[in-house]
Amino acid sequence: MTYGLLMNLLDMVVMIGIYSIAAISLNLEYGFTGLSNFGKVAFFMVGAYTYAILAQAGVNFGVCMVASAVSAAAFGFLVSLPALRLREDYLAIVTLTSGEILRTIIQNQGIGGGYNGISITQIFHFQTLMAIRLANIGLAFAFLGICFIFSQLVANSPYGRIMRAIREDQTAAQSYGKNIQRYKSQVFIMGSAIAGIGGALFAQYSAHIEPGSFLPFLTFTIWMMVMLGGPGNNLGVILGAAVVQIFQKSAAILKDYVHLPVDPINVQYILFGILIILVLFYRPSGLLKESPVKPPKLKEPVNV
Amino acid sequence: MSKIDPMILRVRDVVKNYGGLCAVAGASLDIPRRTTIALVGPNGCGKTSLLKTIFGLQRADEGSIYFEGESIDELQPNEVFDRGIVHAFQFPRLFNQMSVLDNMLIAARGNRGDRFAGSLFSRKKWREQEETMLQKATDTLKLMDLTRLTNEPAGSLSGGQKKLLEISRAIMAEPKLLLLDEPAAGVNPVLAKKIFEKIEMFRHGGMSLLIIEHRMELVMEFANWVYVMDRGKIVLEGRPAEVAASPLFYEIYIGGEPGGTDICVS
Amino acid sequence: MAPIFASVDVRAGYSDIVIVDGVSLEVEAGEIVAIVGPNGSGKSTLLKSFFGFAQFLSGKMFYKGEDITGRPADKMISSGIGYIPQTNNVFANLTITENLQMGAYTRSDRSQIATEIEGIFEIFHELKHRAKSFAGTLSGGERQMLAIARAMMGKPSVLMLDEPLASLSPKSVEGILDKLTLVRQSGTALVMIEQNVKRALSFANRAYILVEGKCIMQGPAGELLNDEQAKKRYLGLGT
Amino acid sequence: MANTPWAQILLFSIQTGSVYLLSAVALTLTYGLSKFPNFAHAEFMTLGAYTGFFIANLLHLPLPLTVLVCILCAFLVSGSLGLMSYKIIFGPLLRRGSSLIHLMIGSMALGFIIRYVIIEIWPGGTQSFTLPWPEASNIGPFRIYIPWILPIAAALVAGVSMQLLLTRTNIGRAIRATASNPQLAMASGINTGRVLLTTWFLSAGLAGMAGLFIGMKASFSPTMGWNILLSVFAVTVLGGIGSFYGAIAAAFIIGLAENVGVVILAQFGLASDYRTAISFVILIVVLLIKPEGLTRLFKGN
Repeated sequence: MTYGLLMNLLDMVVMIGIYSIAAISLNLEYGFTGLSNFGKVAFFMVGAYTYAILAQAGVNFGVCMVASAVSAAAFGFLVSLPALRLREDYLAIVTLTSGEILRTIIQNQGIGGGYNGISITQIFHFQTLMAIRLANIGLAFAFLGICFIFSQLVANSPYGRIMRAIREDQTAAQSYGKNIQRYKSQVFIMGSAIAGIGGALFAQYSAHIEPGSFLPFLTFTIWMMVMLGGPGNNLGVILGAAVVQIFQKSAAILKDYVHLPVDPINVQYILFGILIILVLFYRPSGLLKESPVKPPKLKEPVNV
Repeated sequence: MSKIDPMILRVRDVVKNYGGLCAVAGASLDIPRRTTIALVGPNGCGKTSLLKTIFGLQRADEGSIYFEGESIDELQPNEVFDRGIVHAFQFPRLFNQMSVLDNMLIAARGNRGDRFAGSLFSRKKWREQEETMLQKATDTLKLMDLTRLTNEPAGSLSGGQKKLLEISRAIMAEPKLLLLDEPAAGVNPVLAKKIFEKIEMFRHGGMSLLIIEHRMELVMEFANWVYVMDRGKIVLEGRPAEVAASPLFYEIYIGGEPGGTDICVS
Repeated sequence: MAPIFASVDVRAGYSDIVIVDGVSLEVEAGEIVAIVGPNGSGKSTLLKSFFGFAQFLSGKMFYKGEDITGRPADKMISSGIGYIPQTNNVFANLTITENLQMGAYTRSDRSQIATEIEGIFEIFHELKHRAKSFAGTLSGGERQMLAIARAMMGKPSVLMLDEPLASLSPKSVEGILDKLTLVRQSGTALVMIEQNVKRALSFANRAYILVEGKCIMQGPAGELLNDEQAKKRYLGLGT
Repeated sequence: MANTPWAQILLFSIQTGSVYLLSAVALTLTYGLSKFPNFAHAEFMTLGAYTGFFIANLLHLPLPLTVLVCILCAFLVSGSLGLMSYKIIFGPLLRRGSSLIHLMIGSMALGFIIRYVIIEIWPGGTQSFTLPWPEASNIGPFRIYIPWILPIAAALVAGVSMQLLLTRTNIGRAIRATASNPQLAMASGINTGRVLLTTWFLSAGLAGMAGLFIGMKASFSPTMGWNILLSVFAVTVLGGIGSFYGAIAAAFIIGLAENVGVVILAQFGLASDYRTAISFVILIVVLLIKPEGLTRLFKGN
């Protein structure tokens, strides 16, 4: 039993890494730029399926990863064409719908095995499950590191300042010469690419994916990570991802090991809902507050 | 037009309707370079609407607008900004969760780091640029007595300070033509006067200004020319002293029934 | 005689911008009070703050001797204080008859309403033949007319109007003033914001002049009308 | 489905349209007044189906009576939940000035809470009513089956009642007045807080009814409401948010488009799962070309 628990724990750490990547991608869009992408799962799914299909065809891992990011970015670009001209509530509806339609297409057109899904050979072939999980942790966190640094660099630059300005007041940003349509589109593409990387890692680690793995609840989970951790703070959303994952895995473990009168998975979903509403009421800025863009220091001190 | 237009801005017969109601009913005006033009008139006469139309925040239904001899009717606000016009809002529209300094730096032109590729790959370059911009921002903030608030979030400022920051930010953008919508509204008279003195300084530096203002003592002191608007039309123009002495001006502001029709219904 | 409505030392504004800085106002039953002042003097904000549409920062309000400070808008209306905003003062998506019915929303004597609408149409005969059209199709002058008619359906003892004459043609102005005279004759006191001093002072009994959020002068309308000092200070030309 | 006669497709279109009408009129009511799309609307529908299911199993009454009691209970239970959700969650959030995105996230969260409570109470996926409906019969070119006709009748009744409510009663006019101009509504003495509570009750109640009819027609599951939510959004947007008549017209347009579209798609060998894709395409086109929807056609609402 302790071995089982340990494996569960390692599994959880891998998933924290993968979800953190997804959370960082949403953070670029929502946390910094204020875009309401309610179809995050679609971009995650594009990455996952691209990876799965290419990996099955025997394509090299690195190429698979790049292709996943690129195809998700392309899908993001496609969706952004009509969607980013719209009001935020329409944007939410359209992105949400895109995810649902994409899933329908994959199911019905037999892409990646249709309803039955597709199996993927993992890249790590170690003797023990423990070694495989540890290797996956390394892989997930390596990519998380890359995405984190990228996101930090973008967010803490003049570009990131403009992203925030668009979030605060689009008209004012436009009045100061910013082509908001172009910025929003770029951010959407960046966010989609990162979500695609997350999806690819998810496919690689899961060894089997099917349309049912990409329900809108996944989008909601990612939103919860961002809202809870602190929109506009990359460390915050990683923290959020960790908290939500720990919560989720605990419920799953509870279900396996303890007999309860209620299904802990259901209770977990219900608690998630309540938690989000509480966050909206009492801590809309999340656990960690946003940090400002740091300009270079003046060489001579300013005399106040 | 090959020669330099002596007028930095020409507005010709601009009409703007909202639904069935007409806000601007064929207004024309000229702004010579390096002047301060005041636009006055009773509430609801269409001044703010005209300013928004010039800046591209809304499309004119009719008429045309030329900036430095070129038509700018079809441009988006960001393109109008690129040409060199800056618009400061009547009710400050600051980036509230961002620091005062960030609000200023947003307005700076030509930052390499504003572009995606530049932000990642020209880090050294934009860091150098930002040093110059930072200097300019701190100087401007100092001029407006906002120095001690440099790192505060803009949302935490008082009403008057927000107004000052709105204007500072506009100045940071180095406009050729600055559109100011009631810069002195909601600030105390001493501060209002100070704002205008600073604006005057920038005019000497080469800027042109179109200012909506109600306080006649400020208009008298600082404007080079006054346009009076009533019910969407320019009804009077002249030097401040001439306008203030004109019976029509008194009629519009204080009493009497200037001719005209009901709000035009289109 | 005690005033029917009074405000004492009201400060009001938006978020942290103080626009009205300590204005006291008294309205006697059945009189016409004008609040005049240049743009940005805080007239409109003052009126809005009474109903909570602008922030009421400090001060007191009394109605028929009772302290009504902080009473929500719908309760203010149902206790007999009518309000007509300057713009957007009709329900564009409701018919004219429905607009009038909304004016009587707070009244308990519902059975009377149908006959009273007839009565209102007698006074505001311009609206009668368009009873079933949507208010959004009316012209500026007609809208103002409907707004007054709607407010009168609530049988207010005091009616507060925010620049009812702004941007209207001379003919419409006359029409509105005629109706307001009738309203006043029915015993309703009027509080009217107006930018046009001469017009306001020749119509009102008493007036308050607001400049930069403060009341700089008050008194019988006729006296203020001929006061040169008032004129100058009004335009910000004097000291 | 490919061999269905056109008369029958028309009937199905009207039936689908009727369900959308109920649900979209309901959604547009809160969308128009509270200015955000309520994602928990899906679960208000689902709850209606389960409430009816629970009542139908409980009662042993003649069929018409059972159906009537089911409708009433679905309306009341979903309606009360809608009322409570506004009172406890959305009202306070709106008063705090929460952003549109926060309100949408909040409504999604509420939806998940309701959905998993339903799953906890009725585990085991798909359910279906076991009511003793009379056999389907042919009348003229139509094949008639009571559960198909019920939503049409209900939509007719609900549509007419809503029309009367909105134009003939004081509260109905107050709802329209508040939607048209909230500040003036307050300045007319309307207690806008109470108006909003009423609309949330009505909206969720109608959604519950719509859900019940979907459930009665065939089997249903906890994700039932979610599955048609996108079509309902499409109807609402096409109708023009907050427009009653617009929503009615749009409901039948989308209903027809989906039913006819599925037949056409089938000829290209595409699955009927794509019916949501049809409304999605309409949604996108409307948003891009005519974001105000059909409102212009129905001025005055």
